[in-house]
Amino acid sequence: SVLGKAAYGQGKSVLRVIPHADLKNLDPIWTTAYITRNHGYLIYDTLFAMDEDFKPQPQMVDSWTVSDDKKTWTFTLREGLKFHDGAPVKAEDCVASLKRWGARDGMGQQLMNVTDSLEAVDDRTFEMKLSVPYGLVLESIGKISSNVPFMMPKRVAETDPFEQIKDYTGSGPFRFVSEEWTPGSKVVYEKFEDYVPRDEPPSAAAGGKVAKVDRVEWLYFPDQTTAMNALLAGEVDYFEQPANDLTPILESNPDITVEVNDPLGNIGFARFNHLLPPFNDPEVCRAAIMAMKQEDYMAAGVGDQKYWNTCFSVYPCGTPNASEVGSDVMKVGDPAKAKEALAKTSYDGTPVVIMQPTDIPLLSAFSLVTAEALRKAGFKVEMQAMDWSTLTSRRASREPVDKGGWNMFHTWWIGADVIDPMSIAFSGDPEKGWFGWASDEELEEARKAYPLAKTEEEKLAAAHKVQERLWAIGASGHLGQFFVPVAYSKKVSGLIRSPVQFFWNLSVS
Amino acid sequence: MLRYILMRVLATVPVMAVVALFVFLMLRLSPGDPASVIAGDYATAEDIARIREQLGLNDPIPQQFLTWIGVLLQGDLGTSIFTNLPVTTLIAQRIEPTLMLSLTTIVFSVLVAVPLGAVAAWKSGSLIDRFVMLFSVAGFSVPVFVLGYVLIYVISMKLNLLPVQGYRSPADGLGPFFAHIALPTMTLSVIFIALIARMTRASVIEVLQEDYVRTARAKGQNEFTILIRHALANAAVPIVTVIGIGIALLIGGVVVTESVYNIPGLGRLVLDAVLARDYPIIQGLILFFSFVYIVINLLIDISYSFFDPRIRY
Amino acid sequence: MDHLLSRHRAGDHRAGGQCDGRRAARHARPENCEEDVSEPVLDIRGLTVELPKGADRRYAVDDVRFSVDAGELVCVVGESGSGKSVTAFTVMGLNPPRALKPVAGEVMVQGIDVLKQSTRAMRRLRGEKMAMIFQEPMTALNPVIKVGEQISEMLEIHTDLSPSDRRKRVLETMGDVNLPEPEKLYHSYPHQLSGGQRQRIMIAMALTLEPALLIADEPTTALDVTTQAQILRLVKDIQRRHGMGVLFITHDFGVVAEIADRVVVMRDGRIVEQGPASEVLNAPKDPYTQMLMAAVPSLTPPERPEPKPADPALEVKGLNKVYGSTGWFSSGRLVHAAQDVELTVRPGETLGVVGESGSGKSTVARCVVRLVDPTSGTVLINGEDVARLDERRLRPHRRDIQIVFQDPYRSLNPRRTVGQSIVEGPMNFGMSAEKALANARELMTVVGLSPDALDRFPHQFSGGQRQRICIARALAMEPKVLIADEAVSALDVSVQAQVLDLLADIRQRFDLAMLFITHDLRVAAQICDRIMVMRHGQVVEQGLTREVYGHPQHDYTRALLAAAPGRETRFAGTAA
Amino acid sequence: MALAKDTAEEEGVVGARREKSALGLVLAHRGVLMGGGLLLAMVLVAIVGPNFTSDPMALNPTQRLKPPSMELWFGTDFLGRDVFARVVSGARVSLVVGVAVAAVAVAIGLFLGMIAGYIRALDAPIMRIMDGLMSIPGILLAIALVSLSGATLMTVIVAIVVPEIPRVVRLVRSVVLTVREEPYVEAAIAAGTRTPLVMTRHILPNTIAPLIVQATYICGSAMLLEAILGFLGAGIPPEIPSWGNIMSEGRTYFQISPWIIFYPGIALAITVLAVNVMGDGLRDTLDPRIARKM
Ligand SMILES: Nc1ncnc2c1ncn2[C@@H]1O[C@H](COP(=O)(O)OP(=O)(O)OP(=O)(O)O)[C@@H](O)[C@H]1O
Ligand SMILES: Nc1ncnc2c1ncn2[C@@H]1O[C@H](COP(=O)(O)OP(=O)(O)OP(=O)(O)O)[C@@H](O)[C@H]1O
Ligand SMILES: [Mg+2]
Ligand SMILES: [Mg+2]
Repeated sequence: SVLGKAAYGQGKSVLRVIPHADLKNLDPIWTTAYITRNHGYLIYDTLFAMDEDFKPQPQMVDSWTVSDDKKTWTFTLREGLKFHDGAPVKAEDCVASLKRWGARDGMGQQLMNVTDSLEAVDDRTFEMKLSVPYGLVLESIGKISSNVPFMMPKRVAETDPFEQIKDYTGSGPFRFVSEEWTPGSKVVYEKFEDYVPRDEPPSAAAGGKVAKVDRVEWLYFPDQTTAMNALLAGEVDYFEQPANDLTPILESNPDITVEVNDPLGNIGFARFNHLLPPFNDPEVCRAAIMAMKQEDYMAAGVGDQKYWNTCFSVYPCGTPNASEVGSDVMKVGDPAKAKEALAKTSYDGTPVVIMQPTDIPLLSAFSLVTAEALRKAGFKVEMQAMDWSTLTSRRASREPVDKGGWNMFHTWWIGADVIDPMSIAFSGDPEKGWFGWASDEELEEARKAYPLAKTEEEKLAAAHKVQERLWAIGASGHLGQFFVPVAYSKKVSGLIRSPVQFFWNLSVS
Repeated sequence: MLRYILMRVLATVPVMAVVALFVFLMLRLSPGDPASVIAGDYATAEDIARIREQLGLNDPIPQQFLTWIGVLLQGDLGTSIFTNLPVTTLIAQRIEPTLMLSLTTIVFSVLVAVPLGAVAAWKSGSLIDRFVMLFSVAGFSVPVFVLGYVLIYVISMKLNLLPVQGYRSPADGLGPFFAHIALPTMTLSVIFIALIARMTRASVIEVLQEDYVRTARAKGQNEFTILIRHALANAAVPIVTVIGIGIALLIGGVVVTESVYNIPGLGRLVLDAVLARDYPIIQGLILFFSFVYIVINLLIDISYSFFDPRIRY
Repeated sequence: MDHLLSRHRAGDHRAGGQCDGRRAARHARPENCEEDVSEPVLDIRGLTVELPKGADRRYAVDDVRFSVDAGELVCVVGESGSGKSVTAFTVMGLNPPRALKPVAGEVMVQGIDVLKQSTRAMRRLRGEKMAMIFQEPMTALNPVIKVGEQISEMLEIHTDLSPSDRRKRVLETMGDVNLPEPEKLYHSYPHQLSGGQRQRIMIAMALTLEPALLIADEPTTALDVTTQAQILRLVKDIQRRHGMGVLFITHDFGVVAEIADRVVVMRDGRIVEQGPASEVLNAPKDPYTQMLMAAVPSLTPPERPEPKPADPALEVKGLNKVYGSTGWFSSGRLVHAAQDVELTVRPGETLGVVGESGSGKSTVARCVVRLVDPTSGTVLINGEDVARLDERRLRPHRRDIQIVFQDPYRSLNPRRTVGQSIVEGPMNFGMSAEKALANARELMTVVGLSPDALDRFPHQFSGGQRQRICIARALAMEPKVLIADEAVSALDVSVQAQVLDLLADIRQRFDLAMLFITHDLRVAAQICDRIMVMRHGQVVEQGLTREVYGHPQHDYTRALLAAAPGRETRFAGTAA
Repeated sequence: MALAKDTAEEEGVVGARREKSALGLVLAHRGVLMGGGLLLAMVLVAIVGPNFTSDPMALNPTQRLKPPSMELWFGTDFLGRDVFARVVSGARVSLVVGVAVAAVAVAIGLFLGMIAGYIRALDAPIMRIMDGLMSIPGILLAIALVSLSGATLMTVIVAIVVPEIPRVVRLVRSVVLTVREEPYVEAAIAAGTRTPLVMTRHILPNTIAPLIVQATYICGSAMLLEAILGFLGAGIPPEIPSWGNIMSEGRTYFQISPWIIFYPGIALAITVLAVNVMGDGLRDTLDPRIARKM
């Protein structure tokens, strides 16, 4: 590492970034962690990528054809693509990478369910044969958020999908410098000189990925205040997710730009456990939702009005699927009304156990607001504090409360993850669904219909049906849409608007 | 002497074994489950079960312990669940900042505290003594992080004197190194200074009542020489001892200080690992710190004979 | 007026004893004698030192006046707390400045009033004009500095000698005090030397600058008799050779008899009597001095009746005790503290155990009482072996054998009334509280204390009284064997005499078998029927007291007896 | 008291005064007086204070991060809660943690220390375990224990107690080892007193003074440790307003709303200071032998 340090410095441009989290895993297929996804975007390229309008655009793929029965898809790679070890990117690499992704990712699994074969035809061409016409092929392959089908060399992609990869040879515009990786503190990327960007201007994940700095350093700061001070003192250039409350200080500094980069924002979720009383009764869930007032959550958790808005759609407001169909229950926001509704239900005073992740201030605040609201609505509430990692292990438990189970927890999804009904967050399958295990066959049918829809109208109808069912069974409380700004030094330019943080096109003067 | 050292080293074996067993049980009997953490947000129950199986978490506890100890004895502290890196590598990466911070803290504390304590003892009851005592009580009373924040606010933010955060290796130049390490050192030193000053004062006061100090006075020796040559030399053993005991305090303080000043050291590693339930790191680090503590105290015990010729092994 | 008178008297004494008592000194340095006649090296005139408020008396030292001439050795005697040390420290200017303030008088050292000197000037005087040696040679030397350097420090402070010259001087002085191989000892640390050698180092240190006045505060109390004898000889010898004035503090009249030219007797901070040694020791004028002299036990054992033949109450056979565990992680150092000890004590008989420090006397006692477990051997009490019994089976035997310890201040639980302490034992064996208390009241009378005192706490009694209470506590168990481990060593002579009488009385009254452990040959001579001499854990000689004292068989016993200070002197009022 | 003194003097008992005034001596000590007074005030605040403040848990998102004012003395936090009310009720937690930890650590430490000091065979095993525990840095141990076993008041207390125990055990053991050599203990043994009685009657009382002193220090450091754990996010459930939690939550807002950290920080420092000052005073008066050592 001494050599590494000596090597840079003179005349090389460095972008020093405070990432939103510590990079712990380097396998973006194995984990869904956003930080690993961002890492993936730095070092891997994708076949397709989503543009600003949430449309998939070719990225590594040069051209593709679809058979008339919409069942056979043929893709041809661009020329000159190289892995970081110098080997050319071949179709077989992409096939292996897609297969590995398909074994882990929710959307990928759905795609693989309808895929009969996926094979390389020659070095630059591969073919995908489906059993049914499927409407989300490109949307899946061009998925913008976790898990993103990143293209790895075949030897790497053949790693068991449930084991982490150990070889970090990538295909993207930056190269991972493993010698300088200090987990918990520092990750270093260097420009990959042989990367061939597309000619189009960048548009979200799509377009030309031009590395404009020689080196990107992620310097993880566990402490927000220290992180902010470091940016103010000019010790770093880019602060990915400053706490909303810190933005006034950052904004007051003329050398620093604060702006919202993610048009979709994040959606706050209050999740019920539908297996256990009292939330095994949808009416009780709906009563609880009525007690939730989005303004309270947003004010408590986010603060400054310019970073949040209420949003009564289950899809992020501002995206094609967003609507308020069936959302009345969410709009109530009044414990008194909730109390009336609760009185009509079977609720017998069973205490509601809320898991409060104390190491995440936003979710901690959400939990407190919920607790207060539910108490006012006549629920008996028991808060159980824990850290997020305990919560993630406990929320997997389907046991009754006294055996380590739970009734509620809070989280948020980034907008891009809940943009359509395919998100696991909307599952109605009590077996394979998301924690909380909402169960509704109608809901599942509507979700299945979505990718099979022939027209945009049908698609939209399916999406709205999903939303209606979600509200009908009181699957989750939606707590509002909020935006986390980025803050960076005026020396930095070339930021790409996108729900995901990218580091190409950024330059430091 | 050699025999003594050998015996002492052997005597640390049961202690280390106690630590190992304790650490192992503590982690295994706790409710957190690393498998579900690893599996991530979207994982299903089967995913988690599979990961548990891979990690060997389904084996009987005694078997897990034996497996672990077996590997441990080969100098392998295990592999971090999340980063997939050997714990020894992680420790190696992180040890320099922690080591440097500890060293600067010890050196700075000793340089400040010993003269302070000695003078306080000499002028026992005087204003300066009162001040030292007050400082040492206060040093035990102010939480490290509050102090850290105040220092950052005043010295870095308002006066713009020193960098806010981070660590620079002395290999990259001593200037930046000292600039970065100054505030953390001051923060961490306060409690250490309090501890050492207090102990120095107490033992020097005690030594000053010894007969041989009276002898020195009877020779007509002046008070200052008595303080340095007779009192401090004899107070060295308890002072060194308290430094050894203080190592535990130091390690604790390092955890907080490193997180306040964003120093990529072992303290932060352990905190992150605990929050992430990275068992191998937690186990490895607690063992490592205990080992360091035991070794330092062993060295200190052995060093007694250097300070006090009566102690011969 | 009073002061003036006493001042005259003091002067008279001095005039009377002039040069007479110091013939030897004159011999050594005849040219100095005449000068010194006019001016004593130390002249204390009406010194009064105030005690802090709340002390049991107002003055630590009250109107003390005496002088020390060159070549003269003056002993200050008196019981504990009489102000001997305070006087000495005042001369050296080493008293704690706030606690002890000289409020009146003058202390002239070679014509300079030390009470009026600045701290700086005092520092110069110390070492150059006067030097001091202390009681505990171990603690008085700095443990982390080589002894040679500690002596050298004296020269470093007061002279400009070069290091090599200093070294030469130090080696000379070390030779002067008969230290063997000065070159080697120079580089030793105090703990590597024996007690006697350490005290020699102290003396060497005091002598380096050849001060006019040497003050010695009980310099031999911590030493064995044999070593004590050597040191006393050395001090006397040096005093003669250098013509120094020596102020020698002690409470041992044997020592006084051995070395003193003149004696000053103090009590409660006042001088009750002073004069030439022979006068004070043989014909004391003051009643207090007379009482003190009478209390000094004689070295000649009195005639004792033959003990009645009876079955032994205590019989010890082949007793061994090895200290130091042989465990895994022990240092491996073993101390053979008792080796093949054999002894028997019959009812009504006192067996004395004498020997110098560390010879294993206490070890034997502790094994017999089973406070420690003997390594091997048998301890028969009433014919039953208790050496190997476990605590439960041992308990019934415990009441038969009781022990009284040396330190009266630590032998009673400070948190319990003496009554509680006394009844504890009997109640352990099932006696009712009322009965035990009634017995205790009776015993208090036996040991000469008021029964009402049972409700008090130990700190409300003097040392002698406490020792009586300890004896009462032991007697409450109605033991067959009583062990007294240095039971009178910590007491002043006068008190010591009373407690010894008590013990003798009790032994007779209860027909006790007594094991009397002491290092004081005088005491042993007076109270023991038979004597056992120990050395290095072994019994070297055993026999009737008269025979052992009169015709010691073993060399060691002979050396021990020869070393007893003042063995030639007969104190006024001593029985024999 | 006056009566006792009179009768004592009537009997002409020497030194009775000294014994009787031990308590007086302690109370007359300036440190004890000042520290104790301050602490008493804190206890009062903790007990009755919450009745007079607003609800420390009441959220008021519209009143977020308001600086101190006439109505809100210590301002509000990021959820609009009244920091003053929270600091006042935080006193309860700190004091409960401090006292509970001191009591439990002393109780367990006393028990183990007596056994280790008196029963030869158990000495080595107990002390090796204590050495092991001692070698694990306390904060690490506590963080690990709390975050691994779930944050509740109970686990926090346990986590802070565990690393304190070895120190108490060592202290008690050393007292036992010295006292058991005292002639009066040996005399009691020689008088056939049973071991449990020897321990409770003759040895135990000697441990009380040093233990009281030690307990105050443990109390102080427990309060600090609780706050540090809270600060590191491994403390008492944040729903309970403890000083550590308040500061931990205020950490992000340190530069825009320093009052969230400032007031609980001051409260904590003052309380711990009071405890420590009192501890020093107690040590000086109760246990002059240790006083000189420390
Ligand atoms: N530093 C001091 N502070 C207060 N009182 C003291 C101090 N030193 C001595 N005293 C008191 O002064 C008196 C005389 O004490 P001193 O030490 O001179 O007795 P001593 O004759 O040397 O007795 P011993 O034979 O026990 O050494 C005693 O009552 C003692 O309690
Ligand atoms: N508990 C112990 N552990 C190890 N060695 C001991 C112990 N007690 C005594 N010794 C050693 O045993 C030897 C005999 O000691 P003991 O106390 O019996 O001597 P003593 O004749 O009573 O001496 P004194 O006259 O000083 O009381 C000494 O060398 C001593 O150091
Ligand atoms: Mg004295
Ligand atoms: Mg003895």
